[in-house]
Amino acid sequence: MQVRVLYFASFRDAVGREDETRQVAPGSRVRQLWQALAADVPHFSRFRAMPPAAVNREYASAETELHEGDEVAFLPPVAGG
Amino acid sequence: MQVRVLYFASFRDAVGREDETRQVAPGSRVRQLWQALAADVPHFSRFRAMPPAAVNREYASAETELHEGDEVAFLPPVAGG
Amino acid sequence: MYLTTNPIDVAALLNEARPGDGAVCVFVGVVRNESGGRETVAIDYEAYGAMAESEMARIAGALSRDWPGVRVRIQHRVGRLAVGEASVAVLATAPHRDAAFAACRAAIDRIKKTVPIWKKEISPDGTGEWVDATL
Amino acid sequence: MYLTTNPIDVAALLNEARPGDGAVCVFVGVVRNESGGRETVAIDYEAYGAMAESEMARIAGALSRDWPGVRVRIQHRVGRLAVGEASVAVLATAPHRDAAFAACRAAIDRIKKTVPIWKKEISPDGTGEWVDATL
Repeated sequence: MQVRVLYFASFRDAVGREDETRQVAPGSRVRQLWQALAADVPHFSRFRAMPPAAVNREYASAETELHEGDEVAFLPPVAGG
Repeated sequence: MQVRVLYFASFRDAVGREDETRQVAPGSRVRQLWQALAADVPHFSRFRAMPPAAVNREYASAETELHEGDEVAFLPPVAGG
Repeated sequence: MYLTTNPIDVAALLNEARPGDGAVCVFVGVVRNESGGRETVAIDYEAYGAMAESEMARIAGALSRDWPGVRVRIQHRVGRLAVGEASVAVLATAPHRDAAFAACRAAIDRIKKTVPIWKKEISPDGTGEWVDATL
Repeated sequence: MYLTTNPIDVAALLNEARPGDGAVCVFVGVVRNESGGRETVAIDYEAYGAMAESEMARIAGALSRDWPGVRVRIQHRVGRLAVGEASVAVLATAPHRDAAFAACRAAIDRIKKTVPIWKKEISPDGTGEWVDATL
């Protein structure tokens, strides 16, 4: 199945794109998507822990199960205000 | 010697004037002026304690000595803000 | 000048931030439509003008000394104010928000405690009562 | 709408007080001319728009529930901001000042912690660096 992955700020600069559609196995969890990205992107491979993640615009845990068409984002440390 | 006494808010309403010039004995202190006023003004005579006082626009204690021409005010409980 | 008979222009106060200021905290006191369960249509604010000016200057100065980089501006209105009008505005600017919040809060607390200003609450029937006039 | 690309109009926010509100606390975050000793001429703010909107709505709603009578309004700007421009404004109205200060402070603290907004500090030479980009 497919999910849409968004990249912001320093993550977008590291990946070189704003978003992409990725194929994940049915029943995949957020953690597995991160591991797949970390295998592809040198910048992400250096992270010791998974950054905060959002699924469909809400914070989600590493164990959140993904579904077809989900919008997933891994978030650099926020710095609003 | 003479001092000028100012009345504000509920004190002005009680006394019926905004200010007056009062004769006090040389060396008088704030407390003595208050006692003289309390003897004259029924509203003041009911006070158990002297209200906060100001001499020349600064808070002053009951023991502050008065001088010719001083501007003295006894202050109702402030309620600014 | 800290006292004013004109409406307080909070927007004008907000233009006071300097290039090193990252945080601005503003407190505005507004005339409410009730007080202790009694309906209020207006409040008359009266000040011991010269002393109120010097007390507010003292408060603003002390806070700027207590918190490095903090500046405090105060405006207090006098006269008759309708419900919804601003009676007081305190603006504290600082490099960071901790100091801005702390100085703003301290300023309004001190103003309420020491500045010689009094208020008379006006009821719908036109009568007025001094707040805290009974000792 | 909590996000805006236009300058934040704090004065317009101030008109939101209701007749029962006696206290308004406003926090404004302003772009500073330095950060950690490095000179800054501007900041680029970027948001995960849809999620930032819902997070700010959640923060404002939670505070209104936590403090009876409190209403919280938030505006956060995105895009390139020059030194001295407001990046965020939080307005909390309440019957009394304790709740107004507490809700305003809690709002800005939560905004900084959870709303997906990032900033890139622009140096005088035009280069930029994401804040806290290194994990």
